[in-house]
Amino acid sequence: MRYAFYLGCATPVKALKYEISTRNLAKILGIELVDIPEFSCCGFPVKSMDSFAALLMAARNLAIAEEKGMDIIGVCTGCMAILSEAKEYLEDEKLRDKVNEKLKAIGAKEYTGRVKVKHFARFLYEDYRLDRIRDKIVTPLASLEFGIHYGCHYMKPTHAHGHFDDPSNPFTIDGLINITGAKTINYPNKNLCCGLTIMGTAEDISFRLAAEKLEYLSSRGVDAMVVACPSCCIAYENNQKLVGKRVGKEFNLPVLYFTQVIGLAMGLSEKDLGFEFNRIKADKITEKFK
Amino acid sequence: MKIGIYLCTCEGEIEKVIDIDSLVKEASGWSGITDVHKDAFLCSEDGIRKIRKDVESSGLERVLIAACSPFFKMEEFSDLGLNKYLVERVNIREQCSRAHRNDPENATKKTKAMLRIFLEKAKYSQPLQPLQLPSLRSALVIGGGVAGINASIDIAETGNEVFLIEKNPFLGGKVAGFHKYFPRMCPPSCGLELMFSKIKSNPNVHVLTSSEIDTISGSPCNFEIFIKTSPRHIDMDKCVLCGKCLEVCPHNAIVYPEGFSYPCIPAINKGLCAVDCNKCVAVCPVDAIDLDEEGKATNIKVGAIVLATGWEPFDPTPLAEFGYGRLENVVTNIEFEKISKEKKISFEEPKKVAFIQCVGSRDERHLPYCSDVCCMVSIKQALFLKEVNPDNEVYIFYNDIRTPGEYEELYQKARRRGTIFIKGIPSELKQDEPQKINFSVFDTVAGKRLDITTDMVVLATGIKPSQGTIDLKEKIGIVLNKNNFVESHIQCYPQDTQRNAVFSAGCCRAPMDVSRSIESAGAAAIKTLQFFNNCTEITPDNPAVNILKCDVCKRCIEECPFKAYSFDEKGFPKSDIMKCRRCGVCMGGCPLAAISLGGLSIEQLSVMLDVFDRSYLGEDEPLILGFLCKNDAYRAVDDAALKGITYPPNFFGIMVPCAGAVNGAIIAKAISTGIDGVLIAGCPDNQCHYIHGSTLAKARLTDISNKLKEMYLEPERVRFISIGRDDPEKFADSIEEYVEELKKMGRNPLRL
Amino acid sequence: MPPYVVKDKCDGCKGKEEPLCEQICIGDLMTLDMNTGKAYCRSLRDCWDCMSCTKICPKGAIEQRIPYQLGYHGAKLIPMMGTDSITWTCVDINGKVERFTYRTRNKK
Amino acid sequence: MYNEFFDREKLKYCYQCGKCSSGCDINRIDVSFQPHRLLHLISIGAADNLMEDAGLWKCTTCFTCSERCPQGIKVTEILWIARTIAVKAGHIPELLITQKDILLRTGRLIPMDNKKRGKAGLTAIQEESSVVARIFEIVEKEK
Repeated sequence: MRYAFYLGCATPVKALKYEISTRNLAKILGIELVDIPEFSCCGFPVKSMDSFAALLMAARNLAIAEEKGMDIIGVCTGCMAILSEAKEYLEDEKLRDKVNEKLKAIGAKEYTGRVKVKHFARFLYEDYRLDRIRDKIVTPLASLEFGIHYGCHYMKPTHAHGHFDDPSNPFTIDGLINITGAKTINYPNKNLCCGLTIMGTAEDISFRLAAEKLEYLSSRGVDAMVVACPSCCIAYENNQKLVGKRVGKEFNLPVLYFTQVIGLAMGLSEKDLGFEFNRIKADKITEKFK
Repeated sequence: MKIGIYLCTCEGEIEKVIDIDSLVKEASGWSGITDVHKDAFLCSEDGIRKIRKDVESSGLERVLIAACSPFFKMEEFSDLGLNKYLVERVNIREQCSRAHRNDPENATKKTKAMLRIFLEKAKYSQPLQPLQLPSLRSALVIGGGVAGINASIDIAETGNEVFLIEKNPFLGGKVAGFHKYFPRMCPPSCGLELMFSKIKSNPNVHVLTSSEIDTISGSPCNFEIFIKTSPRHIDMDKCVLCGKCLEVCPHNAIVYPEGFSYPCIPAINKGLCAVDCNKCVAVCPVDAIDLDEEGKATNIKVGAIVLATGWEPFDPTPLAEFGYGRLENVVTNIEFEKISKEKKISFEEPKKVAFIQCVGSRDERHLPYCSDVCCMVSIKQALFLKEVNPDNEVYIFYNDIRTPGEYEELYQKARRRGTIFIKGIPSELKQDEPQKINFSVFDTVAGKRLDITTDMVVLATGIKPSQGTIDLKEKIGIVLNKNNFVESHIQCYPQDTQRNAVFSAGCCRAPMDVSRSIESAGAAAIKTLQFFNNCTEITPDNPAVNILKCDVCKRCIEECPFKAYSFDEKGFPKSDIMKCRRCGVCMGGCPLAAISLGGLSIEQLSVMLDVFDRSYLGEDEPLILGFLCKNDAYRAVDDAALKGITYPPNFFGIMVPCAGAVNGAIIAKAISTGIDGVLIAGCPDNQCHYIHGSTLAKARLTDISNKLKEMYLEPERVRFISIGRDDPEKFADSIEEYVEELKKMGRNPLRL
Repeated sequence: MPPYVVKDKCDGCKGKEEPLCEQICIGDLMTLDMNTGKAYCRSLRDCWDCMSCTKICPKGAIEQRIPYQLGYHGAKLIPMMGTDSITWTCVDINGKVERFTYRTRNKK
Repeated sequence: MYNEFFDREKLKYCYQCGKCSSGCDINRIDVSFQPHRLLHLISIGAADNLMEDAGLWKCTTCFTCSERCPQGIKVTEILWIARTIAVKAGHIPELLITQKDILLRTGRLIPMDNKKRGKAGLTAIQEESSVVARIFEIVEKEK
């Protein structure tokens, strides 16, 4: 099981706990994540400036993975959506020829359409399969209750992602967390966007979006929010104080990555899961399972 | 062979342009010509009498009428005392005198060339006798819903036998479960009861419930049908409807009839039974239950088939945002009918109910069409709620409210009773507290967002074609459209399917409400009766396969748009005279040119080319041979003449039933014997009367064009154009253009 | 030089059993590839260049070059079948084109 | 260049049911942002002002509208294209200018911090600085 590990831009700088926990979780699950230094930005930020440039950037990353003969596993939902969308666009042969011509000009290899792109959570759910994860659980997290935030780009646009999850009623990450013994709640604004993408252009709306979910989950008294994307984590954890200030409330809701939760159930240490980097300390959780 | 040529001057009109006298002189010298006659008014009584007299006295074997287009005066020239297939019409008015009114000299030359080739064609025509093939005066009606029942009654009450088959144990279909019909809001029991009593009392109707079609063989007029009937397990004659079996059955296996059902006898669904339960057998006071009863096979013969296979409600589960099946109190409109009929929920306590329209309908991913009835259904249900208690709050969220014709009245009524109509479709339904549904919707008229909490949401789901229709597709060979409704020529022959003697009634053709279903059932019944009457005499001009040439490649079987071909007893393909619609697509496709239509054989086309004077306009003038499809192009050419549009005399048109009827060997012969350009003119895209005739013609021409390229000839020497029958300008323009192009290309090097 | 089937043009004679080229071939060399639904020559060296398959193919999908004894490489012979006529186009090695039309003994 | 993505034909399918705006969380917070209106204005060719409209930059690209559109219109994609047109016309938000700058310099949206990574025990990652610059160069040349 060797996969090209697509980190993206945010994870290696802003979400070290995500990277650390993913690498260590993969290690005990026996999944080899290979670092590819040639990978660049997926193209998401460029999409608002020039669609074709964005497509070229995505295609270049796909071509690199294809050349190495590995499918892509990523941890950022935004990157995965952009790469999957690009894959869908490039099913059109005419467009693919045109893109390949340009790729050649920048010295990249040709993209033929073979490489598969999957988010780590989707990979665990679809390919690794729940029963194999269950076998590796050593400390069931029975007493915990989480609210899961999927992140819009995790399963949308569904046509690009091959309809693997239901955007109105998502279930895959719930499945992964339930396997650890922890409970997950179904809550009304489960599908709400974190709003991070417009933080720079419409900050007020962005913060209000984040506040809604934080308010609800705080009032429900869940142990933590579970996320699967560095951007969502920035919106809910890094900005938690700011958001609180904006709506006149003080939040103290830990935000964990799904990899941290699964790793905890598999007996990985706090350090191996990067809990030290959690800004809202999750001591209540970690102490229980020391 | 004695041949007479009759040239009409059309009261001098034709003669104004064409030198008829010189033609009479010239033609008299041709071999085999008995008489050449000029008449001022050939279609008058005198004219016809003259021809009939000549046929009788001189024993003419072929007659050429050189006059107007064959689409005029068809009646007058159909009975000249000679088999009508031996009379050849030469269209010298539309195609010569009118089309080239400014060029009398060339018009006369073209007329002469035309007479010459049609004379040759006439020499090779065969007399054909109409066949007597009376239809069985019995029909099979598939589907016992409201359409099927009405079609059956209509056919039976005109004295014909009807077999009505239904796959469920009872007749009545979907509407039997409804609360009320619109627009008059009467309960379905009322109408159905009357229909059932008509069926019961009419000995012409044979009802087969719990039955399905096994196989269909034979052809129109004489179909043979095998029907499988599943056992009912209850003896219809003995049962007294005491209901005891229903009480004791632990497995819900008794399908019990409603008060007005027909037949009003329960059925047992043995699939749900437990082995050795036998409780119902024990309790039955009249000993009517036989759990070992076996299914039956019935074999019937009918002349025609009426499809009334109906519809199925769309299942909204895939539209997960509406939470159907996940949220409480989100129901479909069909379920709401049941709720209101059985009073499962009382609406006497005021409630807030929201209807969401177009759930699944007008949706690319589900039902791309408008389901026709849902607006009316929601309005009907809204009126019901307002009637039970005017304080019920009713919202209808819509895209467009469609209440055509007089249904508008109900829409107005619903508005006046206080139903709130909001243009805007909610995107997601949520359940914040039990039994309540809340959602937010953008009112596009108000430009405002509304947050709404209701007690119930009714999803107005649409109509989708039934599985039964799809299952029958292969068995009958009917064509379904892209949405799986029965395909028909929707404007002119809505009730006809694309197979002869198979008609459609009700929702299997398109979504429709009860009243339109009954209308369409009546229309299908009339079509069936027409068929019974018309098929006593059948025109014999269906294509015949020359078995000396046929190699059994089966291309005709594959390409026939009406699946009319099967193998005869010797193993050669043979067209079914009843299924065939005489398009000639088989004739055009046969690689060995072994198939000929009754009135236009390959041999005739071939000899016509032999005698065709390639330089009738002079050595350097290009020559275009056109094959014109009967339904569109030929009419357009006639129309050009009528409107005074002229085109170069270099064009020469022959009528074919369909563009797809022109064989490649004929085109090859035309090109290789020196004709400069061959033009096939067919219907505009997707309007071919024979489904894919013009598509095939285009594909075949591409093959020939490729071959010409290989031969270092100009591939543009063959060409396909689409001409609508109302577009003579386009025709004239393309001919002019083509003549110019051919002049540039130069003479066909194969012209001698 | 054996026949060459142009895959884009061949439609396997739609019947999916025995295409016309298979029926006409005196050497029983042409047959249908059941996987692709296209005709092919199963033994190239046994072909006598009689061109029956080229003539009968309704799609004009079979090409044939003249064997070197007659016209050298690059020379081509293309038949076009009318109802009762055949037109041969000869292209010699220098690209010179000649065409001949003959009556055949086919009934019209 | 955007023509390849801009499904103009598809845009005409919109029958203004408003489902996109109903489900839009941005619309819930700021009612001036109305996807259905945006589609209508683009399709009737009256979107000139829209390109200057800051509303364009309020969308989080959450794809909810695209998912639920009964006509299968990729609403988010169209909005993205509208943004590129606005950018071409010179209506560029501050943020984008900064982002482009960083991208051209480092090939990434967020500059690498290998010191921090080292402290956390993670291996260093080199910035692929020239790639994005070259891609932009090629795309510019095409115009």
